[in-house]
Amino acid sequence: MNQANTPLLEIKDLKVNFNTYAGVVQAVRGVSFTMDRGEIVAIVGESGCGKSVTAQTILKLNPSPPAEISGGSIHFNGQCISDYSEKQMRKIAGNQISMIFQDPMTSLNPTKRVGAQVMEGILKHQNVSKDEARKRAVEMLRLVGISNPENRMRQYPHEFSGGMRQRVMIAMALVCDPKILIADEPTTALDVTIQAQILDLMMDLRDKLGTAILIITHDMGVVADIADKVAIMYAGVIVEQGSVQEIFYNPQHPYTWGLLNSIPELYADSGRLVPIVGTPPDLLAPPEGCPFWDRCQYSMKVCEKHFPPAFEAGEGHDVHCWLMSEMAPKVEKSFKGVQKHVAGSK
Amino acid sequence: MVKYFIKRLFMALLTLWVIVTMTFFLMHAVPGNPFEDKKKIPADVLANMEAKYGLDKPVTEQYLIYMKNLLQGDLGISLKYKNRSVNSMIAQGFPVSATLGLAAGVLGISLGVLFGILAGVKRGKPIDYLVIVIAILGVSVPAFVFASLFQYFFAGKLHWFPVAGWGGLKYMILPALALGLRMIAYIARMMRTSMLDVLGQDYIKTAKAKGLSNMEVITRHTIRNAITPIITVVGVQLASILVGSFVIENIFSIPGVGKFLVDAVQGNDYTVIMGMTVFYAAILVTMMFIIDIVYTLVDPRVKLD
Amino acid sequence: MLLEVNNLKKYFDLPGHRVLKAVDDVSFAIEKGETLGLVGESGCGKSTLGRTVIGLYEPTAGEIMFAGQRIDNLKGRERRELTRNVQMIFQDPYASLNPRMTVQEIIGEGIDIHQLYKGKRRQDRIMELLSLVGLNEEHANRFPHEFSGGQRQRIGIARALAIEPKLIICDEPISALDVSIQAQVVNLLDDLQQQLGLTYLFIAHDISMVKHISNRIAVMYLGSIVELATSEELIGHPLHPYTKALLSSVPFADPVESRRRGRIKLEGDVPNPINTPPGCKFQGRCPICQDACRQEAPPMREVSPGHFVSCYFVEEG
Amino acid sequence: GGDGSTGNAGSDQTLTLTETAEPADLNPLTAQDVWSNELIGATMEGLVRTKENGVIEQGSGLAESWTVSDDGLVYTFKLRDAKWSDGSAITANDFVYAWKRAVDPETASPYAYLHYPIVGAEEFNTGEGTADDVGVKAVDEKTFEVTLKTPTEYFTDMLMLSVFYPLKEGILEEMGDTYASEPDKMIYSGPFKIVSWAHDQEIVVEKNPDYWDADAVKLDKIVFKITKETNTIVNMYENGDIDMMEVMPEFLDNYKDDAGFQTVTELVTEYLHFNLQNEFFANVNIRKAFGMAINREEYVNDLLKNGCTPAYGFIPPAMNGVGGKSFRENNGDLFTDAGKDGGEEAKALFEQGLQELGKTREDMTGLSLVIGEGDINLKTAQVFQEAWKNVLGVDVEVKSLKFALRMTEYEADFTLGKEGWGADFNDPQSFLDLFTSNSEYNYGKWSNEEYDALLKKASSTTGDERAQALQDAEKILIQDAVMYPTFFQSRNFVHKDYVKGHVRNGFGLYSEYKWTYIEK
Amino acid sequence: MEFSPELFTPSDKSNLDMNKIVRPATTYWKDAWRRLKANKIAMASIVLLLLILVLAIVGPMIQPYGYSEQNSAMVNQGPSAEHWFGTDSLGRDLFVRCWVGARVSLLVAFVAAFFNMTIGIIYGGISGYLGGKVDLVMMRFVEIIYSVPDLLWVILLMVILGPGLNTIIISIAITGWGNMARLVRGQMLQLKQSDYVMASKTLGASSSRILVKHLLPNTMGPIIIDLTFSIPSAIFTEAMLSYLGLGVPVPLASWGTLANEGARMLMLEPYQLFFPALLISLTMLGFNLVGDGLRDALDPKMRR
Ligand SMILES: Nc1ncnc2c1ncn2[C@@H]1O[C@H](COP(=O)(O)OP(=O)(O)OP(=O)(O)O)[C@@H](O)[C@H]1O
Ligand SMILES: Nc1ncnc2c1ncn2[C@@H]1O[C@H](COP(=O)(O)OP(=O)(O)OP(=O)(O)O)[C@@H](O)[C@H]1O
Ligand SMILES: [Mg+2]
Ligand SMILES: [Mg+2]
Repeated sequence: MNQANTPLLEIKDLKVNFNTYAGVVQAVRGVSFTMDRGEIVAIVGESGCGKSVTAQTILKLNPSPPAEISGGSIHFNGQCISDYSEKQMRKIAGNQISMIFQDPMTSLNPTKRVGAQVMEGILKHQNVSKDEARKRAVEMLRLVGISNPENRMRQYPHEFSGGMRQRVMIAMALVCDPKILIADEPTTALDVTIQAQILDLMMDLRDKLGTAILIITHDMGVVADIADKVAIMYAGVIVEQGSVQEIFYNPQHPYTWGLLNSIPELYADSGRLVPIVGTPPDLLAPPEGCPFWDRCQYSMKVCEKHFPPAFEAGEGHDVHCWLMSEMAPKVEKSFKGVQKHVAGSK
Repeated sequence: MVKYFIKRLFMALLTLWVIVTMTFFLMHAVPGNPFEDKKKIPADVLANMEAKYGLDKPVTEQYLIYMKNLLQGDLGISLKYKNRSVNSMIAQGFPVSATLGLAAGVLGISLGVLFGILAGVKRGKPIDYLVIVIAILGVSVPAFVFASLFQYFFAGKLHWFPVAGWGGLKYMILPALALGLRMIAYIARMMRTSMLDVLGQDYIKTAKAKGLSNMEVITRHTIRNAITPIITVVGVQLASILVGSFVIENIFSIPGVGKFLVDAVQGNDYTVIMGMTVFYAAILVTMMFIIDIVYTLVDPRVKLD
Repeated sequence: MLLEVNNLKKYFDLPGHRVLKAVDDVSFAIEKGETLGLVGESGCGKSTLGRTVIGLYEPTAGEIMFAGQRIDNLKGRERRELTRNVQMIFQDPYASLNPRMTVQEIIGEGIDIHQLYKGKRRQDRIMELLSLVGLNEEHANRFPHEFSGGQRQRIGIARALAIEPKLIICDEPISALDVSIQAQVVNLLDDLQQQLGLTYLFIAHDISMVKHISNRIAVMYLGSIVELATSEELIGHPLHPYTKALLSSVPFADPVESRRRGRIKLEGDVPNPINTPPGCKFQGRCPICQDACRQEAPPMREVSPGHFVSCYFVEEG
Repeated sequence: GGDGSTGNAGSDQTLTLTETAEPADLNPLTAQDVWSNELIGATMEGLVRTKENGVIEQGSGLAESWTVSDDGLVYTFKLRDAKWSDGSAITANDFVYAWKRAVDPETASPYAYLHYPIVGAEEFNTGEGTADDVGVKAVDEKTFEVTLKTPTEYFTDMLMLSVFYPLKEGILEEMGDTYASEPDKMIYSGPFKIVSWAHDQEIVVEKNPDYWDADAVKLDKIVFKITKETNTIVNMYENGDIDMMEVMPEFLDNYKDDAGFQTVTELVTEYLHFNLQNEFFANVNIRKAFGMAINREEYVNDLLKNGCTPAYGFIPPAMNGVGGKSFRENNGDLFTDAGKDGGEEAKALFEQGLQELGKTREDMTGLSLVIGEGDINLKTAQVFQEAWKNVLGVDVEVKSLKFALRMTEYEADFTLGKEGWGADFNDPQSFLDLFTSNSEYNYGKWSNEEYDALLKKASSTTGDERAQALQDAEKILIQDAVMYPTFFQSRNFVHKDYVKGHVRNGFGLYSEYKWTYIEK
Repeated sequence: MEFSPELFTPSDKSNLDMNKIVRPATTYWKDAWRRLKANKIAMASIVLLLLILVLAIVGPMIQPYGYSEQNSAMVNQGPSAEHWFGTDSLGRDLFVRCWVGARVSLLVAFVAAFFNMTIGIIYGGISGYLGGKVDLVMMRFVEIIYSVPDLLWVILLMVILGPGLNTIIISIAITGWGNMARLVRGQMLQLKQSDYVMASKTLGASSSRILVKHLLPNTMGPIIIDLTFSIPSAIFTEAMLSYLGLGVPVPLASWGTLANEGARMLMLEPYQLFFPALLISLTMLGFNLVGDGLRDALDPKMRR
């Protein structure tokens, strides 16, 4: 089954809806991407565009009801796991695929000792004794850089700092040597120095254990730092994806341009910032066409009614934008190019 | 910890003192004397009786005497039940009331929590509605109605349980149920809300992401966190249930302390009124203290002091 | 100087006779029309500093001067008068808007308190403010939760502007926003400064943004300012080891450059502000820490004109 | 406590029943409540005791016989050979001791005043005399002599009351405050002795083998369960947990045809009374109108349905009169009410009264009826309220208050009140004394010299002369409409048909277990 | 491709803003009412409560009997065409008495709840808002009020004010507000730290303004829930007082007194308990559901 050419994780045209009082929220509206062993894939996009829902759907973590997978499939190691029952899914969750969440403050159970929380996954999935599990947990905590892990195991989450808590989360996620780690905004709650430590740690682990990592963020800097592949998401769809170089040096979608443009430069005078005007569409009634059209300065009549197909902009670089069509007029792209960061006089 | 304990104790004693003082003077403001319950007693005879129990002295002096005895742990002798000290009344009645109260409390808490959990987990399913109905029934039907109905059907008609009395488990079930029903209702409702709250927390997702089954998630990660907010409520309710229910004890003729206060208030039995008030306040204060300790046990984030 | 803060301290008393030194001996000044950026990691006392300046917290020690007048001990009417001149924009635009008030009521609150306008004039003023921050009349009757993050922050800004202040303390006004929205807000603040001649104390931990908007930047660590200089100077010639580490950790959106540069790795975690050891507060994580640092905290000194740093071992003189 | 075995009703010679409250005080000298008295009656004995037929005879109690001096002042009791439950003999000294303790101010007995006819008793009790001057003495071990101030016809009747019982000499000193607090802190003289007492729960008595008439006592054991709620008691009776119970009015229909049903007429009259200090109720016609507007037959028989008897006179029918007839028979019905004429007379009297006062019906505001607590009282109040509204067209507010608060209300200014009076002993004077000018129970402050004189006369005379004086006094009371009787109280009981020989009395010892037995 | 070149011309966004639904001018309360109206269960419950209220007003007039009118020939009759709920032991019509009782019980409930609310909110609000020592002392006081048995208060008030409806209401009000005060205080302690309160302070708002405009509206949720509990508890307390003979003066009835009388007759005439108990339960049900609906309605976040 484990043919070398099947991707480790393949998501095809995934659609997820939430049935709420107000109506059906189409949170994910056809997302496709693949991930290989040891690859770091980043999903970027503004808040509410469906990044977390996509990630959580992989492990069936969205509460159902209201969540409902209304289309598409997810293949893990060639197996279609989107049809798995919750029970079957639990065998994979934490074992083959594990996940860490955005907020380390709230993602750890405040009333359980840290050690017990880390050991829980091992005891669940691996047929080992409690002592063995404890040993592994201690090792893992040490690996993620928690000093004196034996004592720390006995403490409660509130006795840890934010950075340490996030490391505990990572330890918890990695303790069963998963094939895939899904990290949903793992550093947003942390400040840059700690963020750097965590990112380093994740790369280290990828190098040592060959874990594939799906990282969700909206910080383009983090993406540039760590990702191999990038997917830009907007209003429930991936509007552009490609290798990190392609995305940063050859972006094709106006939304990607907007994202990159709005970041001020540290080592140069960025002049007046260029924000993306307007607000994203309401996913209760998403537009038929390109969801970005009303905020896009290049939008054409076709964008209003027709969602653009994938246009290839380079190897593995897909763009959903009518500007890529041969019929579209050539436009002056407002992308000023990746900032040249030169660290001062150092 | 020790320091906290001492501070707490001091506060409690201060509170108790104010309560005792207030009650003492309030009580003496109520007209009538404890001896003339059904018949007038000739003035001379009454004077003898008042002299015997020190009621002829000025109220402030009576207060000082009372406080002195109280400090020695002596709650005095009932004015109606001659030869019965309030201490012994409590010593005899409280274990009974407390046993029943505890039974009702255990019933109320365990069923309430259980129903709350079920409703929270099976939100929107039939069992959820069932719990809501129970909760509403429990708070909308007076306890004496339930008590009378239970007695009539389960004891009177079906003979499953004794009608009334005390001694052994079979005597305890009906009154405990009648007493606990309101608590079941109240706790189930609170627990449900709390469950829904906790189930929406991020760490529940974390637990699921680890591959824990639903059952494991609920038992290991949900209940303990959901229970914290209801501890305070439970504590106060438990305190009031422990000191006995006048209505339930009457209906099932249970020899608890529940009726003492009502009887005493109606009969102006000063010492019993005082004794029961002090006792109740002490239980309440103790309960609050216990709650605080339980709190720290359940939620490691909470520290005493 | 519009605002002068001298040796300001704000300690919180915690249970068990512990003291949390959230702001520990901080001094700085801001000129009229200037923007002073304040950066530092989460929990280092930036908000506390801002809140103490505006009078939400009573300072433990030190003095605060506004337009030459001491304001740290104002009470009642005087304090209310001061609020007309000094305003604040909060970090979390959602939490800082009362969920049960319409936008109109929120923006109108300051106008009502200071009885600036009544009736029709009040209404007009609210609409004017809304359009100033790029919202329209239709938004006036909505509730905060019906807005996007950027729009909410605009409401917060309109509220602060309603009473025409001279100084605005921006307490991380963009941290809670999405990148694509952050620029909108920063531009707005920029424009307002041009139009109205406002002065900002701009608190954030996104150094790129702070650098973009500020004239000068102060770097805070565990309650103290460790370095203060003009933006270009600070970014170009960081001196304090913490500032250096901070700058080196800022990720930037260029995969090649970003991965190529060397990062200064700090060991250890941010220490607990409750029991800080004597000496330099950065000692536990500092790569160049020496014995002297553990004895006494290094004083603030001016290493080059306008560039202050508190470290014994900075390379430049 | 009860492990259920005691619920095995009717087996052998065990009787199980309920009492509504814990006995408050088992000291015979100070006991006040009915239930304490009943238990004391079962375990102690005085000079006299009722026989199986409910009458008091010489020789039925600890006194084998007694003689009265010609002037009616000196009573000499000859005691029988009887023993305390500790085996020691009951002697005249025990009586002297107990009676002196009864009037000792230190004892603070609420019934000490019943001893006041005895020489020196009142003086000692009020602190003006000494114990030595009290007119009781032990002539010898078995002869007990009492000297009265004035001849008192009902003196021997009073001896049934526990405040006249003997106590083993010195026992109160010996046991101090703990006397009668637990079963083993008492020494018994009666047919039974208490063997266990679980407070607020259950009291068990067993036959006292040392009782002088132990052969007559058939019951081995009586279990009293303390239960207050009517429904609970009925459930227990129906379940066979208990052998007898009092039947509350609402259950009367269910049991009135049972073989074991029993109605006991008590020496209790319920009556309406007025505040004569009130401007309206100072008028006799107004008072009459209020008293006669009530249809007593309907009130008692159709609405209360409690088995009581409508009252048209103050003294209850159970009270003895002269000539082998009851007092009631001798004095007849003293008034009529709305039951006879639909309230026409009451209406007329009311109009007349108003005219005399120069007032109208509308002026009569703020009327209130002060009444006790409990179901019967509340019902009564509502029936009266409705009657006065329908017949007289006036609204009366009801104040249902406990005793102490009623007394406060009477001392302030009230308009109408309803009280009940139960005699302590079988003599009309115990009723009629209530309304003398200086009586504490004369709440309406009525004062009539003729009435006072008649009662004074009754205190010092005997026989027909006395009877006539009392009958005349009752007539005055009604003519002057000082009070209006409403009903004579009876209580209803039922027992299982295997319970035999149980005697219930209308006063004194209400329930006599000495003769009771089980026959299955 | 089937796309015409015309489609690839710039789109026209000039009327984009016009598509936005313009929300009619509204106030917080108007909006809350609109949301409440949309809640079917809550509306049904309001209708139920209104029905009970209307029947409490007109119910006694539907039947030709007075609530105190006795009929010695018709005592303890079960439900029938003449007497829909049957008659009581004095032959009075229970239908009429139940609705007269409704007046009393609802009055007691409303007035007591009103006092609970006002005293509780003001007291708890002040205590929580001022915090510190004031809070400490004020909360100890609540504890003390709490610990002195309610019954003692009631009896004392009975003595001072005399028995009657007013006394019952006042005593329920006096003994009932502790819970509300504690609840409001807890909320205040939490809310006063919130950013929007800080924001209001920086605008120079006075304490009273902050309390009234910011803190109280945001405490409404828990307040309403507590209120829906305090209404039944007031009705019960009244019933309990009736049980002890301290209830409303006869011949007036309340659901409490009717239920007590009914309970006494439970074994003989169960309908006498059934009807008052049913009415109490329906009312509670109504209040609970309306409370839930109201809480949702008062929360603008539930707005869509
Ligand atoms: N339980 C839910 N019920 C209804 N709608 C939901 C639910 N969870 C998510 N959504 C909706 O789905 C959409 C996508 O949410 P998602 O959490 O994936 O966003 P995100 O991209 O992760 O944003 P962020 O960066 O803020 O985390 C949002 O519009 C959100 O409102
Ligand atoms: N009211 C308070 N009582 C006690 N401690 C407080 C209080 N407010 C803040 N603190 C503490 O003071 C320290 C500084 O907090 P502050 O909010 O000023 O940090 P910050 O720099 O604004 O952080 P962030 O970037 O997360 O907003 C923190 O340790 C915080 O826990
Ligand atoms: Mg997310
Ligand atoms: Mg902050």
